[in-house]
Amino acid sequence: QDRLILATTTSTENSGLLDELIPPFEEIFEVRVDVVSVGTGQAISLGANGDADIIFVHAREAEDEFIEAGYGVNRRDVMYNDFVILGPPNDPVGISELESAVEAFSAIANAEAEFISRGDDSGTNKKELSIWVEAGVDLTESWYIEGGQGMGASITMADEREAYIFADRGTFLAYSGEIDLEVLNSGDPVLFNPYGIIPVNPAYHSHVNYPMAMAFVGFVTSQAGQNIINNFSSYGEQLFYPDAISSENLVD
Amino acid sequence: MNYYSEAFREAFNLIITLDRELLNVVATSLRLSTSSTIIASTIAVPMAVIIARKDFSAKKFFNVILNTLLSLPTVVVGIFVYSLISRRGILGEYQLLFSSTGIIMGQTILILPLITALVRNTIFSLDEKLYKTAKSLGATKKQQFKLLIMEARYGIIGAVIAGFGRVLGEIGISMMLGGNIRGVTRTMTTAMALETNKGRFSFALALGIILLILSFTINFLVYFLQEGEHYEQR
Amino acid sequence: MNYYSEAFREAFNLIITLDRELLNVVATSLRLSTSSTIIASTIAVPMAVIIARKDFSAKKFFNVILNTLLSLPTVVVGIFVYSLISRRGILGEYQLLFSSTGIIMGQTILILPLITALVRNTIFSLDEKLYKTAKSLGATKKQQFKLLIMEARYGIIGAVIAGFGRVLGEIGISMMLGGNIRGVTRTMTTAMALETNKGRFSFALALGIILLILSFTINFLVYFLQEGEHYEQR
Amino acid sequence: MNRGNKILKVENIDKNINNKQILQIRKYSVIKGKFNFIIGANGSGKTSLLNILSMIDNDYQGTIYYKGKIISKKERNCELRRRFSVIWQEPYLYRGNVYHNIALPLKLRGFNKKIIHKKVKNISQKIEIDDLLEQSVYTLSGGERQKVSIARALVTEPEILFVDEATTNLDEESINFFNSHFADLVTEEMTVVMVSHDRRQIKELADRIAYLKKGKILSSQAREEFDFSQLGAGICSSIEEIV
Amino acid sequence: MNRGNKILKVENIDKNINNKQILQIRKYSVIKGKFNFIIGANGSGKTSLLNILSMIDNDYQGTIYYKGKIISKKERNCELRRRFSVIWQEPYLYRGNVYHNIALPLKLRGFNKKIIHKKVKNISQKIEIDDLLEQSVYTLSGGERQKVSIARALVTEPEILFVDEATTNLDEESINFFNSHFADLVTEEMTVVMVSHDRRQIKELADRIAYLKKGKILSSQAREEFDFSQLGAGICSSIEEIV
Ligand SMILES: Nc1ncnc2c1ncn2[C@@H]1O[C@H](COP(=O)(O)OP(=O)(O)OP(=O)(O)O)[C@@H](O)[C@H]1O
Ligand SMILES: Nc1ncnc2c1ncn2[C@@H]1O[C@H](COP(=O)(O)OP(=O)(O)OP(=O)(O)O)[C@@H](O)[C@H]1O
Ligand SMILES: [Mg+2]
Ligand SMILES: [Mg+2]
Repeated sequence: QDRLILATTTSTENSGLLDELIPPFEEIFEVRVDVVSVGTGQAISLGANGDADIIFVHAREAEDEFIEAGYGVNRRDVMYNDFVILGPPNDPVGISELESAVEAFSAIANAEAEFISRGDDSGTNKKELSIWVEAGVDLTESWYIEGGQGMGASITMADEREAYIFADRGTFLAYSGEIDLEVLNSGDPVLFNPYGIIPVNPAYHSHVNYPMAMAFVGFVTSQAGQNIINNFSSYGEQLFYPDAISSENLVD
Repeated sequence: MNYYSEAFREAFNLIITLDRELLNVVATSLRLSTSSTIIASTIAVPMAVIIARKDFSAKKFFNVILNTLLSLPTVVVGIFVYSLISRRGILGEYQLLFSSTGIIMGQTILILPLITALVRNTIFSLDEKLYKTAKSLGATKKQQFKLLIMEARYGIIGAVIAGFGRVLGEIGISMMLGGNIRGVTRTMTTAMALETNKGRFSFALALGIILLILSFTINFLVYFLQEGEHYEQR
Repeated sequence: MNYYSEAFREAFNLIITLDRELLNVVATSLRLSTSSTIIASTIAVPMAVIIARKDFSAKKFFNVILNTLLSLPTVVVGIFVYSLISRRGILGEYQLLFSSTGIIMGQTILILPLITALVRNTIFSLDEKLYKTAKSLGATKKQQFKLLIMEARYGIIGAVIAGFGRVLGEIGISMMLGGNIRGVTRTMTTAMALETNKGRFSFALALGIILLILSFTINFLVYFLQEGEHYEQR
Repeated sequence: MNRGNKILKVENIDKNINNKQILQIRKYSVIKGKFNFIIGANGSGKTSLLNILSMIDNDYQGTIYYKGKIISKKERNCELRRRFSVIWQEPYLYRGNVYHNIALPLKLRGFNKKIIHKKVKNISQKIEIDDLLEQSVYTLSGGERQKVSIARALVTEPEILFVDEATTNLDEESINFFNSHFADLVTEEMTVVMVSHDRRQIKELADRIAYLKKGKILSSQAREEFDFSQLGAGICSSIEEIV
Repeated sequence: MNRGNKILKVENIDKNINNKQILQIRKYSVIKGKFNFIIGANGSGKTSLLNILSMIDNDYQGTIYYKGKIISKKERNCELRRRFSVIWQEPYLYRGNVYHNIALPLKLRGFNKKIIHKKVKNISQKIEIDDLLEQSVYTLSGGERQKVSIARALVTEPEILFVDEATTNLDEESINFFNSHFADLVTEEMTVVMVSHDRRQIKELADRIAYLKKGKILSSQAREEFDFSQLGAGICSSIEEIV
């Protein structure tokens, strides 16, 4: 049987979306998709080393570097969701009143309220850092805690310490049953979180299963694939928004 | 926070419904741990005998190295084996990454020092007269080795159990080299790590409970096999 | 793929520049591993003596449990201690989560069975005549214990080294209970895991190399202390 | 013999292991300042009896008296045992050198280093093992091991010395030396309880002889009353069971 | 004595451990079908010599002949050793019961179960330990252990039997038994090399006596020529060094 190795980030796998998306593909193409979910950087390295046939991540800059270095070809946008700023329900800093993410971050810094960062160079972490840069905040103070763990563990840590945290909505929803933290700030366009899919370049790694990788790209960006994404919900909320085809082409 | 009652209920449920995925994961765990323990023991026991009995100049150094390797982190073993079996590694063409073989390689390397060191300690503590006696009874080289193993058997079994326990409970290597692929390389521990990541602590604990029950059963069987020969008398 | 030359260069760089963050991480690792090894050994050695020497009805059962606990996965220990020291746990008010104390608790639990089982095996293999002789030499209960420990010392040192190696190379517990917080609870192994996640394998390997150098140095010192008493003669 | 002479006495001893009867003794006394020999065939229970008398083994039915006083299980502690020394049939030597082994019982009794040094030197010169003091015990010959264990037992100058075939492995000269040395020691009020198969030793040293058979004491007599011819004829000839 | 009689011969043996001279022997021969005794003080090197003669210890300078042929280091293998048996001064018994221990050398030689059973039964009845066959070796008395090790050595019917103080720990009856038993065996062409301190044993059994002192052979004579009085006077009296 044909085998396709998909390297992706933990948050993608943990959301449960892949459990919906992959089985129909496997059936149509008679292929087994092996999902390896690791840190963003590790997923990209696996692709670069030719250990995966295709990568599915959300770290736009790193993705571009990956393609520029010749490791990947034919990147397609698949979907997006959004990042959110979580905090304790009583919101001591009052960021829920603020419009933009940058304002919220500045307020947290001014109040020196505890903030947990993943500090792991993941897509989420990179996005968070870019917002801090925009807010012009010095991150060497003790209220800024660099945890160096995955999203889930970081959310748990923030919950334990009643701190603020920058997270992706999918993981937050997965954890919402266990924690007190709430979404306090969201909706700013800067919090847009696009996911891309990139087959590994067969010119660079001749052994990769490029045909099946392209088939998978085709599938997830097809009407059928995009519909699955559109209809996927977790904890009663839609998690991802397909953006490979225009919304009028989606069927309900 | 009552993980425990929930965890035990969940574990109980999984067991009585003979959850297919659970069975699969358990089978994978057992298969991998057993294979790597057997391979590692096969290499470690003769190696331990040589280290304990032969006089060679680098012996002291070798012993210190051996003790050092007891602190080998799973990540290091993981990266090491990864660099060998990755597509760009020297064994790349054999496609061992994200397969059972890859995990077994890593786990074998992980416990090789542990089993060797423990067996070495056991052999060190045996009575010196044993060797003269074996020779005088007319044992061939091979039989001398066998007699030595028989005399050290409780220590060796203990070492093997420690090694087995180590790989059964190990996560880093299975994760990195196996990729935690559902239905293929997902083990009890990587499944646990995944559930923990998802924030499903009680489900992860349930898996942990099942793992310990499994391990208990195996140890109980081993113990019974020993019992036949009056374990306590010594 | 040449991680190795890169890793060695990186390790070398880190060491000669005495990278401040590295020093911090190394210090944390050593402090934690040493503390948990000392605490675990202090509990494990007397426990092992009791298990090996006393006759109690649940002894067989206890021995099987002990062997079972050798396969305790770090995640299970992590979740267990987490549930105790989390804000909502019974020890929640002491704020032990994401602190050194939390990690030490977890690591102690992890190696308690290992050290106990190994010391028990050593004591099992000692000559029965030892006990009669100690009594007849006029030793008090405490002195009998001390004499026993002295006779078993190489086995005990071996067990403690194995335990130390286990916690020094352990990741799961440090990660889960310490949170891998930079400058606070980041250890060599959690730093390694982080670098691996980032895909920076050679940097992770560099840390691994430093960890092994460190462990080698410690074992070398221990070996030298033993040497004074003719380790090889037995 | 009068009551005060019995430094140790056991009554109604019953010892069984796994339903096998090891000892069954109605009465046996150790006389102060004398050589109390215990003889009997292999496996007759001599070592087991010594274990009980020296208060090492407390896992039996029966009563033990020391200087006329019943000693309860609790009282059989190290304070009492420090008045005794035992030379075991197969000596266990502690990891380390000969000096360490001979000094050990003194260290346990808390003597200071100087005194220990003097006493160890003294006894090891007497027993002619002073040139072995630094040697590791694992390299000793059979007789040397035995001598070390003898020195270790004598160095504390015990009130009662228990000896289980101490001259095993010794050469003739050493045996002669010990036989006379023991006699010397006894004049200094030492009581000796000795298991032996060596007829010459029995004849030369024994004040009293107890004859053990299959866990029972068949006779316990002064040497003058003991019929040595029964030993020559094979140790288990026709003596009436006296207990 | 003619050349053919020397079943084993060593020449120019030099054995040192850590610069300490253990043995220095110019010449020593074992005569076929005889009782070759080796005597000497404790630590004189008797056990060390036995280790060399029985080809267990090959770590020395010098030459060893078996039936007139030089045996190189490589040839001192198990095939040759299977013609020998050794009864060690301190017997090592293997974990398990008595039967297992006596059967072990036969198992190693690949005998089938039935024959092993018969031979073990036979020898253990002779040595009167047949009621101990199922007992774990850790529960045996000192003499019982020794008897098991004797049975284990005799069960293979060796060509040469090496004995290092075998009657240590044995009671008088057992010693008598063995002394006569050994004599029986020798008539069946068995050669015995025996270390002993027991003068009666020497007098009763010895055909030849070699006298070892501080690693050197002082004399090696037929019993008739041996002056027993020197032993009584303390073993190290004035004999000229003959080598
Ligand atoms: N490794 C060693 N280092 C130093 N001395 C040693 C070593 N091994 C043996 N010896 C010494 O060699 C000598 C000879 O030992 P051996 O066992 O042959 O004596 P033996 O004649 O059998 O004495 P015994 O009658 O007491 O059994 C002894 O003095 C012993 O201490
Ligand atoms: N745990 C046990 N199970 C069965 N039998 C035992 C056990 N322990 C001791 N015995 C038996 O008890 C008997 C007495 O042993 P003991 O050591 O007292 O004999 P002994 O008179 O000292 O003999 P020896 O002269 O051979 O040293 C022996 O027959 C021995 O086999
Ligand atoms: Mg005895
Ligand atoms: Mg000897």
